[in-house]
Formats: sequence, structure tokens, C-alpha cells
Amino acid sequence: MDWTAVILSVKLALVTQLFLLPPAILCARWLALTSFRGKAWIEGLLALPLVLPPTVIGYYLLVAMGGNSFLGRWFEELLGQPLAFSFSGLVIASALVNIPFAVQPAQRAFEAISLEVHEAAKCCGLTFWQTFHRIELPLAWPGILSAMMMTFAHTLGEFGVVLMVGGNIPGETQTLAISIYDRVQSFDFSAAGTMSLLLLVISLVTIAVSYGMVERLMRRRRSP
Amino acid sequence: MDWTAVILSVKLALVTQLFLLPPAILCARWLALTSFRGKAWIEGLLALPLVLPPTVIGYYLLVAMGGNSFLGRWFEELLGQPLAFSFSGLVIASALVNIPFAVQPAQRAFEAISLEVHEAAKCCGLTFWQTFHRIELPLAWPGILSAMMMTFAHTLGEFGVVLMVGGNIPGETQTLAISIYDRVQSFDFSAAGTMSLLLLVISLVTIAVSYGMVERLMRRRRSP
Amino acid sequence: MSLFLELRHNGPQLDFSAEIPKGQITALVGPSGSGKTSIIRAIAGLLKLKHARISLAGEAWDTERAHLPTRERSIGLVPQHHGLFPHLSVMGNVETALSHLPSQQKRHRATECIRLAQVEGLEGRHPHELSGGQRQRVALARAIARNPQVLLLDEPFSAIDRGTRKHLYLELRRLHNQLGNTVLLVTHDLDEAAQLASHLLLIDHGQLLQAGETTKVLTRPRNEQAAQLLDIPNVFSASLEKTPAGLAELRWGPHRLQIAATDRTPAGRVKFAVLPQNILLVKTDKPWGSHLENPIPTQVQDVVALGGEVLVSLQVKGLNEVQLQMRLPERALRRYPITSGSEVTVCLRSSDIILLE
Amino acid sequence: MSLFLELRHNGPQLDFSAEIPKGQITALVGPSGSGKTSIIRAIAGLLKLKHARISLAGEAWDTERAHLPTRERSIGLVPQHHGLFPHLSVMGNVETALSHLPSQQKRHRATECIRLAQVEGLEGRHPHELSGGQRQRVALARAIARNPQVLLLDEPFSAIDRGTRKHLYLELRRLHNQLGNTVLLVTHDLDEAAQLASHLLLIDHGQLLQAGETTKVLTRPRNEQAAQLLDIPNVFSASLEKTPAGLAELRWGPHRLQIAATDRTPAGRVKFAVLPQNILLVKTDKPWGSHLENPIPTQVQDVVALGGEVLVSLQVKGLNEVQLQMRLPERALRRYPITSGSEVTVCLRSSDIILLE
Amino acid sequence: EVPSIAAAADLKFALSEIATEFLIETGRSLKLTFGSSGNFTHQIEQGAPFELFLSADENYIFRLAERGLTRDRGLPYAIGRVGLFVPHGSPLRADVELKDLSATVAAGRIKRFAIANPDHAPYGRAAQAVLKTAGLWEQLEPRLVLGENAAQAMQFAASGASQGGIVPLSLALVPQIAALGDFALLPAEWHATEPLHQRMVLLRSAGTTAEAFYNYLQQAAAREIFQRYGFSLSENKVE
Ligand SMILES: Nc1ncnc2c1ncn2[C@@H]1O[C@H](COP(=O)(O)OP(=O)(O)OP(=O)(O)O)[C@@H](O)[C@H]1O
Ligand SMILES: Nc1ncnc2c1ncn2[C@@H]1O[C@H](COP(=O)(O)OP(=O)(O)OP(=O)(O)O)[C@@H](O)[C@H]1O
Ligand SMILES: [Mg+2]
Ligand SMILES: [Mg+2]
Repeated sequence: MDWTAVILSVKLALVTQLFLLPPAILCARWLALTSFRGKAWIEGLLALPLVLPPTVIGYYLLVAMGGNSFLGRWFEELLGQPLAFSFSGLVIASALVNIPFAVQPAQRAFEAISLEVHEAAKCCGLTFWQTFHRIELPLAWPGILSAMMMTFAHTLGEFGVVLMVGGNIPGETQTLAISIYDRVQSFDFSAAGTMSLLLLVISLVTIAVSYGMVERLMRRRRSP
Repeated sequence: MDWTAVILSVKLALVTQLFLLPPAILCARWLALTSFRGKAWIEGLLALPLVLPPTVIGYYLLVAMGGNSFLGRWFEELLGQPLAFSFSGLVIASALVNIPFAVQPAQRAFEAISLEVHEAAKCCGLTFWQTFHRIELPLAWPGILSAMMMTFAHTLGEFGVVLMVGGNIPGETQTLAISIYDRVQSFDFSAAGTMSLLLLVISLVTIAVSYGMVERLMRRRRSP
Repeated sequence: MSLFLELRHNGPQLDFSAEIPKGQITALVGPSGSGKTSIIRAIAGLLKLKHARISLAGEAWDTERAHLPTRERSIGLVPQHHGLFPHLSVMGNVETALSHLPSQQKRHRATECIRLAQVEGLEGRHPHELSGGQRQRVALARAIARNPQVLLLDEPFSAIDRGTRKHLYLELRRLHNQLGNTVLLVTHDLDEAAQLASHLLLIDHGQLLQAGETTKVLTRPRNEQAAQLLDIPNVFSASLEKTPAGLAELRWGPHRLQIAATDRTPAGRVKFAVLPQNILLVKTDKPWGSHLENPIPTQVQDVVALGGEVLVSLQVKGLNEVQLQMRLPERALRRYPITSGSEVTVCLRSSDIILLE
Repeated sequence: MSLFLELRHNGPQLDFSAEIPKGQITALVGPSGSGKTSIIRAIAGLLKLKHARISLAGEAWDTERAHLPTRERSIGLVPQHHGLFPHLSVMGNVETALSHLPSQQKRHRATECIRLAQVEGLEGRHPHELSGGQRQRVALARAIARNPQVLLLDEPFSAIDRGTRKHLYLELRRLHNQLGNTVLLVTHDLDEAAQLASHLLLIDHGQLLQAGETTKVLTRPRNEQAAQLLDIPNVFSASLEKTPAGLAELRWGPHRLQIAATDRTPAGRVKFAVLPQNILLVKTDKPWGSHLENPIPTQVQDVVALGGEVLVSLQVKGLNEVQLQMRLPERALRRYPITSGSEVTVCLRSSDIILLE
Repeated sequence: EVPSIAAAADLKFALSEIATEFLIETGRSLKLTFGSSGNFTHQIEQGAPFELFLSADENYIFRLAERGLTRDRGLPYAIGRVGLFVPHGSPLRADVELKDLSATVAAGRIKRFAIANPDHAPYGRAAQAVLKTAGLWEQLEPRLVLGENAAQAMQFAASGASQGGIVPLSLALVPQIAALGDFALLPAEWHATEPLHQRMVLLRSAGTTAEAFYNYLQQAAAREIFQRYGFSLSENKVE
């Protein structure tokens, strides 16, 4: 069993969430609660990472992060090491391709909060941030959990972009998904099977436990 | 421009929705409105197609659908042609990997319908199906649109599973995503760029127009 | 032939059993949080209780074993929070209750109900474009649309002004006369109950306090709790004595009150009540003479004018803790001005004294 | 020094300008759909109008250019549909309004408000576990928690029973006396307005009909529309004539009614109103003699008993279309039984005749 | 019926040109599908409707032959060659002896170096052999990025994200790539342990067109095109 890859995958999934979720949730809230011309186009743009084949996105990202690009050089100076083929690069790529999973469910959840509740929050004199973390966030929780779970699952399973941007370096960018893929490619089906099973079990337990917790939470407050 | 692939991609996206959405929406409604032990595990199971690398899922599906499997033979007898490497096989595979995108957003949308409304529907003497299509479906519309758009985008962009199960046969299973992938693999960057752009524009327009329409619809009925 | 209920539950607390007469309007009255909405919801089949037996004229709706689903109960419900379909127009909301009719009849019947509920002209509006009272009336239109055998109205007029309310009372009564359906009306407004309902159920803490004809219940509370709920302030303790002549007398501090003959109540400590509007002011310049029944000397403590009526608080002589509330038309005080401090005599007629259990 | 309002909008329709006295309780009364909630929401800054000028004691809240956000207005709002936070307990809901206080004081103040609003014991419950009236009271507790300068109450007692309501009236008045905040109370209940509010605004179709002290407005409607809203049934046409002595007289069919001197109203067709409780029944066995002011012969058409009171419809002799509504305590009829068909004389005292514009 | 031909991704340009010639000569068209030889092997095992398979690695052909899915053990069509590709802007220079590579590696100025994954890609194994022969494997191993296949290794190098890579000659000859950097062909002996024998085979279902194309691929005209794209077939017969 390739434990290094397992750990790396889980780490990537967690770090991606850490960087992706806060801006994604804020963006979702903004899209949910404001209305302006061209909003649908922004929503469309945010869905686009789903549209291109991962390897192709990966290739474009690689070019953007590579030593020949402005961005790549800038990052290299900043971090002291190139972005491509590094864990940091992986996190950025992974966060980018997960945008649709993170934003959409959260946006729908914020949209579902009733006008009444928003008005009550205003009348209670809550500031933007107080409203956000005491009222909106708890009420949008099921949607945000959906976002987290889909991001989590997709980061574990994503391999086109990760392979392209990460370069399959054991311990640094070789995730479990790539490791499984390699096993299948080299006809090592039993190892691939074991690792797939492990990946499935880890994910299933994580997801089921999270949903179970949220469900218990929600039962306390079915809409009044 | 590879128009055959464009048409095939759009066709695959539409047919996948056609087959996936009805059961997914019903399943989402069921999960949203009933509460039972082990529900979280079912929700976890439904997220699993996201977890495995697409090529690996593709491989397992290929084995399941291939001529050596019971399922494969059964389908071959039924359809007169093998399931693997056919458009039908592609639809099945594509529907399977899109399950998480279709079920989750719809489920969250059904969950957001208030108890009041459900009770009112009962008191109006509506049957299950009347309630479903007159009350629940219209109210869950934004979430269902999210589901549709994510499924649509992901089917266009998905290529790991499609490549494996479909075999990249021009006109039959070579989608635009695979075609772009091929171009990138053979360093035909200008063709890949043009095709990517086309794919992005098609998707952006489709998604933005759909969201725009739903938004106008929703403005008519902000929660009372 | 009635709507029979036997309900037990906790959280909401219920221990309730009653028969609601068929084809009558019955008011369900009780303080906030007493379980009225829970009872209505249980009848509608929306709230599943620990123990519920509900049957309408022999047709079992809830038994130990079976639970008839809401949609198969012939009910119309105006819930306390209207519960309109937010995505449908007013017309769409009402038509939804008419899914059994062909489309043309549906439109016709919906229009009729919308007119009855006094919301014509708003057919095309969505619920969020309506005022609170308008929403409530749309909910009423939707509830009556199916001509249900049982109409459950949970404070249906709480957000509606007097004028509109009067029209609705008329329409509701007319509808009820036409269809003879059983109406259960939750209300806080005893006047509303008096005007609409022939029967009244008084509940508190999920328990039945008193049931009967409305006027009887309103003027004859059975016990102290009922008197309190009916907003009768004058409840006092006294001791009952039977006179040799078979009559009964109350000893109330230094005063003796003759009361109507009563066989049921044994002698001893009792509570009695008098409605404030039944306390008579003795006008000193009038030759009452023998008409004076149970005269009580009092001192005025407080006079409060309430739009056309006056509430007078009286301190009973010889009973320092006792306050007697009297209600008079404002006009009555024009000729006999009463101010705080003045001494007046009032009469408690024996037929107006209510002995409580 | 007042809350100044000038509001114009359509959908909801508003064309309204008024000054609400500072530190007073003012009732906002009007039929369902007249725009009360919209006015309240505009003051709270929740509804943006085409034209709004709102200022509190000189501090501009809404001007042509600026719009002070809701959270910066010192308001407390009980909305018509309570709007509690569904994910927070009762305590959590009230504490949310107190985010400016340190945690311990927060708990203390919240407990106090919960007690004031008569919902103690329910601190740990979530909104869906409360009855309608309990939710309303929690919303009240939340609204008063911040000691707002302006308290906006949109039918805050509509789902609450009389008994609890009385306690709440007391608490509200006490609170108001302590803090001297400006209270705007939307209500359909004229009794409630009379008991709580010192001032009253009467609105209809988004327009101000009459404003002033509560008792004045309630007993002296300015025009026919106001009379209708105040539920005064006796509004009639007559022609005003000035007598040479400088007095005025109404010619009402064959009858002549002396009225209090009026300089403002010119002679000609006018409308007048009489409150039903101000119509005096002339008791035939009493020696009234010269006391008889404006006696009118009538025939009784209908007698309806309403829990302690009686509504009598009278047909005025010589005026076939005119129906006069009289309200009497039930007791008054015990000694002078009146039944449908009997002939009675009533008096309309000149000071009770209200000339309408 | 137009036969489907599965071919290794690096044959894209060569085979497309040959197929065009074939069409002109015989009037018969073909459906060409390019991809990873490993994937094709999986798919053929599951009954993919290919009639001719040109694999980048003869081991796949043998695997299929053992399973009885092919007519025979096929014929070699080329022997692959690898070389060092260095993108513009890299500190590295492309020389045939890998001298500069050794120096740069020793100086620690190589951050990333691309090869195909030796676990399952034949070009990866060849690259590994080359690096071992040059004595650079130990030093370079921590710096390696592994492409899913040779084409991806080429992308790593061509994009400039890695400072260089060992890639197939056939890809380095593609004009778009040649423009992105310099290439030095390495001697075949350096990976003598991992010869890049590329083999094609007719599958069981092959029809007449596929057979005709199979034969056509052995003609001089086809060989000439293969040669031009870097697929030489050495004189000594393998097998
Ligand atoms: N889910 C619940 N769990 C526990 N207690 C509950 C729950 N729902 C309601 N209650 C309590 O049950 C009692 C009855 O509630 P119900 O809504 O029936 O009252 P109500 O008579 O309709 O009051 P109101 O006049 O205020 O609407 C209330 O005291 C309420 O707090
Ligand atoms: N969004 C809207 N568009 C058009 N008309 C509206 C809208 N919202 C409310 N109205 C109308 O404006 C009027 C005023 O509504 P408002 O809610 O202020 O009435 P209200 O006086 O509070 O009535 P109630 O006593 O029934 O609560 C109503 O007739 C309503 O139908
Ligand atoms: Mg209730
Ligand atoms: Mg209102």
C-alpha cells in the first residue's frame, strides 16, 4: 500500500479546502444576495473549469506556471522554487478546478435563506460579518457541507490536472489517484484494486459521517 | 474544427441528462424528505463516483461492460452490439460519473422547501405526483438547474471515463474533450486552442443563459 | 354524528378528548401555547401524536393502528401562518386546491372563492406582493375551495381589520348555512367566538376546561380557570350557607349574598364570579326600593375610559383585598359622575352570581 | 422633536406624510392592505421607496440622497411574521440583538427581556417548537432588547390571548414610561389602540385619513371614510341649516336635529355620524320631560345579543332607508324588553352628533 | 465498413500521412484512433472493435497474443529512439554525450527533469536506462517528473516547466516542438537493455481493409514516411 500517496492525497484535499472554501463561500454569498446585470455570465464563468478536459486545463496551467511564463517566474522568485511540479502548484491547480463544486452548492444555500431572516438580522443591528457568521453561515451549512464534500471527493479523485501540473513526484505530487492509475496502467490490478478500495472507504466514511452530523444538526431546526 | 466531435459531445451531454436527471431528481427528493438510519451512508455512496480517478472508473466500467462480463454479454444480446465502445455505453458511463452532480444540488433544493408548503400541499389534497410536479419541482428549480448545468459542463469536459469506455472512435465515441486532448497530445496547440475556445464559449453561453432565465423567474417569487 | 377527538401527546402537551358537533361552527379558545394549533394539526393529520383517535361521523381518521393520510381527509385548513405556495399567483394558489376539477370549472370555482374571501382584484399577485391580511384571506379562499366537510381555521382573521372581518363573518356564516360543514375556529377573540360559533371549547395546557354552547360557556364559567380565560376579573371566595327555607346564601366578609337555589354545591368555602357588565350601579336619586338585590357598599378606586365604555374598579367595604370590576357605558356616567374616591352602592343580582366548582 | 415621515411609492401604494410624536405610543390603524406594514418597513429602512424622507428628532434617516442602513437606525421591530432565526434557541434569538454587550451582560439582559415578554421557561426551545403566540412574544423580547429609540410593532399581539395580552400591555407601558421611546403600534384592534396609544394615525390606501389623540380620533371621525374604518355604522346624510339665533340644525328627512354650534361647516348637504353607544333609549315609564334632546321615533328591526351587550337595529320613522344601530348593555333590556317590531323613541344628543367633512 | 485502427499516440503524424497515401492508392479509408498503448491493451482485452493495433511497446502485443486476441505475434514496424530535449530558456544545453547535463546536475541547477513513467511507459524505461548508463540516475531521480506517457513527458519539457527531458525522437521532430527547444539524439546502445521495439498486429476481427493496410505498412513507401518521422526499422530482424 502506498501510504505516502494516501497521506499526500488527504493533505491535498484538506489544504485545497482551506484555500478554496473561504473565498468560494464569500463569492457564493455575494452572488446569492446581490443582483446585477451580467451576474449569470459570472456564474457561467465559474462553471467553466468543469468544461475543459482536466489534462488540457492541466497543460494550460503548466504553461502558465512554467519557468517561461511571467507568472511562473514571479512565483519562483516569491517561493524560491518553481510552482510547477510542486505541492503549492498542485494546490493552486486543484483549487481552480474545484471552483464550481465549491461555489454552486454554497450559492444555492445562501439563496434559500428567507428575506425575513435577513431583515431580522439587520434589525438586530448585526454588522456584515456578524450576520455572516452568526446567521447566514449556520443556515447555509448543508449547502456548504455539500460543497466541502464534493470538493473533497473530487480532489481525491482528480488526476488529469494533478498529473499534468504535479509531474507524479512520489511524496510531493504523487497522489493516491495517480498511484492507482499507474498501477492500472502497469496491469497491477490487485494493487490497484486494494488502493481503490481504500480510497473509497476513506471517502465513504468521511462523507457519511459528515452528512450524518449535519443531519442531526438540521433536525433541531426544521423551518419554523 | 472537428464538428463531428462537437455534435457528439453535445448529444452525449443532452442524452446523459435525459437519462440521469429523472431518477436523480426523484432520488434527491426521496433523500431530502425522508429520514432513516443509514441515510448518510447512501449519500456517501452517491458521492463516490467523484472519488476514483476517471480512468480507473473507466477501466472498471470497461471490465463490467466488456464482452467477458455477464452484464456485457447480457447487454450485447439485448442491443445486438456490445455496450463498451458504443454510444450507449458512453451514456451509461457518463450518467454514472455524473450522479454526484445531479443528486446533491437537487437534494439540497428539495430540503430547502419549507414544512408549511408541504403541509399546504397535503391539505390541498394533492397526490404525490401532483405535489411533485406542481409544488416541489418548481420550488426546487434553482437547485435542479445547478444540477443540470454541472452535469452538462462535466459531461462536456469529462474525458477519462469516456476515453476508456468509449475507445475514442471518431463519430461514435470521440467527444470534443477527447479530440482536444488528442490535439494537445500531438502538440497541435492551435487546433486545441480553437476547439477549447469553442467548447468554452458554447458552455458559457448555455450556462449563462440558463441562469439568467432562472434568475428572472425567481425574482417573481422571493420568499413571502 | 360528530367529529370525535381523543388526543394524547407530550411536546406539545395534549390530553384532550371532545366531541365537536357536526355541521356547527365550534370555537376553540385557549391561551397562547395551550395546544390549539396542535389540535388543529392533529385533526388535519399533519401532527402524529402518541395516541390519537379521530373520527368524523363514524369514519375513522386516526385509530390505534391506522392513520388516514391528510390528502384523503375532507378538510380545508387555514394555518396560523397562511402557508401559501410562494411560486404561484393567488389564482394559482386557490386552483391548486381544485386539482380534481376540469380546468374551466376550476377557474370558475376559484374566482368564486376569491370573491367570497374578499380578495378579488389580486388574482395575479404572488404571495410576497400581498399584505399579511390579504395572505390570510387567500389561505381562506384556498381552504374553502374544495367544500371540505371539516373546515379548520387557525386564527383566520387575526391580521384582518374589523370592517373586512365583518364581511368575512357574513360570508363564512352563509357558506356554513349552505354547506352545513363542520367548522373548527381557533380564536383569541371572545367576541368573534360569540358572533360566529354556536359551540365553544375552552382549553388550557392541552386539556379541555369547558365545552358547550357559546353563550352558556361565556356567561357561566365552570371553574376559576375558565373564568380567568374568559377574562372575568371578579372571582372571589366566600362561604356557602344553606338557609332553612332551602335557599342558599353566600357569606362574603361582612356581606351576605342571596343566590339562586343550588342543590349541587355543598355548604362550605366556594368561589363565585360576577361578570363586570352585570354589576348594577345604584343611582342614589332613583326610587329603587325593593328592587335592591344584594346591595354592596363600595368606594371607587379607579375609572378608566375605553372608547365608549368605562371600567370602574371598586373597593368593597369591609373586604380590603377585594376589588370589584364594573363595566358601564360611558353615557351612564354622564348623569351620575363617578370619580376616584366617591362612594357608591352596587347590586349583585342573585341570578348573576355564578358559583364555581 | 418627532419621527417625521414623508413617503411616496407605488406597489405598495403610499402617499403619506405624518409626524409621530416622540416618546409617545402611536397606533397605526387601517384596513388590511392599506400600507401599514409598508410604512413600518420603510421606517426600518427595509423597504426602499420612490420617495422617502424620514428623520428622527432632526437626525435624517432617509433623504433624497442618503439612506441610513437599517443596522444604524435605533429601531426594534416586531415584524408581522415574527421572523425569528430558525437555527437559534429563544435565548440565542434574543442575544443576537445584543451583540454589542459583553457575554455576561448579554445573558442578563436577554433573560430580563424574555421575562418581560412573558416567555420565560422557553429559553432553550427553537422557534419551530413554539406556538404562534410564543413566537410573537420572542420577537417582542428581541425587539425591545436593544432599548431602541423607535419601537416598531407590526400587530405584535395578533396571536396572543386576552389574558397574556393584558400583561404585555402593562409591561409595554411600563417599559415605555421608563425609556420614553417612540412606539409605533400597528393594530386592527381599536380597543388595543385605545388602551395603549396616546395618538392614532388612521390610514387607508396608503394615505393618511386622520391623525390625533386616540380618544379624539376614535370618537370624532373627520370624514365618512374614517367613520367607516372606526366601525361606526351610523353615518347619514342631512342638510345643515343655520337658525337666526346663530345655532345650527340638521334636517334629516322629516326630523330636525339640533346640533352644537358650528362655524366651519357651511349650510347645505352634510354627512353626520352618531356612535351606537351614544344613542339613548327613551324609557317610556321615566319622567324625562325636558331632558329629551332630539327625540326620534323608530321601530325595532332586529335585536342581536353579543355576550353582555345587545345590538339593536332601528328603522327611523319617515326615513325608510335609514337604519340606526344602537348598542346597549344586555342588562338594560331586562327591564325594558325590546323585541323586533316594537316602537321606541331614541335621543341623539346634540353633543353626540358628529358632523363629517 | 471502415476499420478502426488503434495506434500509439506518437504515431499521429506519421500514420495520418500513410493513411492518406493509402486512401489515394486504394480508395479505402480508415478510422485512426491514437492513444496510450496501455489503454488500448485494456480496451482490446475487453473487446474493443479495433482491427489493427500499432503499439509503442511490443510487450502489449505479446500480452494480447497470449490471450489469443490477435492473429499472430505481429510484426515490428519501428524501433524507437530517444534523445535529450532542452526547452529555450533552460540553463541546460543539448549535447549528445549528456556532458552538460552531468555538469548542470552536479551544480544543482536542474530543478525538474522529465521522462515518461518507467513503471508502464516503454519510453520511460528507455530514458531510465539512458540515465543509468550516463551515471546520472541517482542524482536525477529526486528531480524527475514522470509523464503518464512519452507525450506528456514531452509536454513537461516543451512547456519549459522542466529544464529538460528524455523524449522520443519521433516527437522531437514535430515542427511545433522543434521550435520550442533543442534536441540531441542519444545513441541506441545507451538503452540497449530496454530496446524500443514497436510492433503492430492484426486483431482477430480484422477485415480485408485492415489486412491491406497492414501489408501497406510494410511497403517501402510507408517505411519511407515512418523514417521521416523518426521511426527507423533497423536492418537486423527482430524475432
Ligand atoms: N415540537 C415541540 N416540542 C415541544 N413543545 C412544543 C412543540 N411544538 C409546540 N410545543 C409547545 O406546545 C404547546 C402548544 O402549542 P400550540 O402551537 O398548539 O399552541 P397554540 O394553542 O396554538 O398557541 P398560540 O395561540 O400561541 O398559537 C406550546 O406551549 C408549545 O410551546
Ligand atoms: N411587492 C408589491 N407589489 C405590489 N403591491 C404590493 C407589494 N407589496 C404589497 N403590496 C400591496 O400594498 C398594499 C399595502 O401592503 P401592506 O403589507 O403594507 O398592508 P398592511 O396595511 O400591512 O395590511 P395588513 O393589515 O393586511 O397586514 C397591499 O394592498 C398589498 O397588496
Ligand atoms: Mg397556534
Ligand atoms: Mg401588515
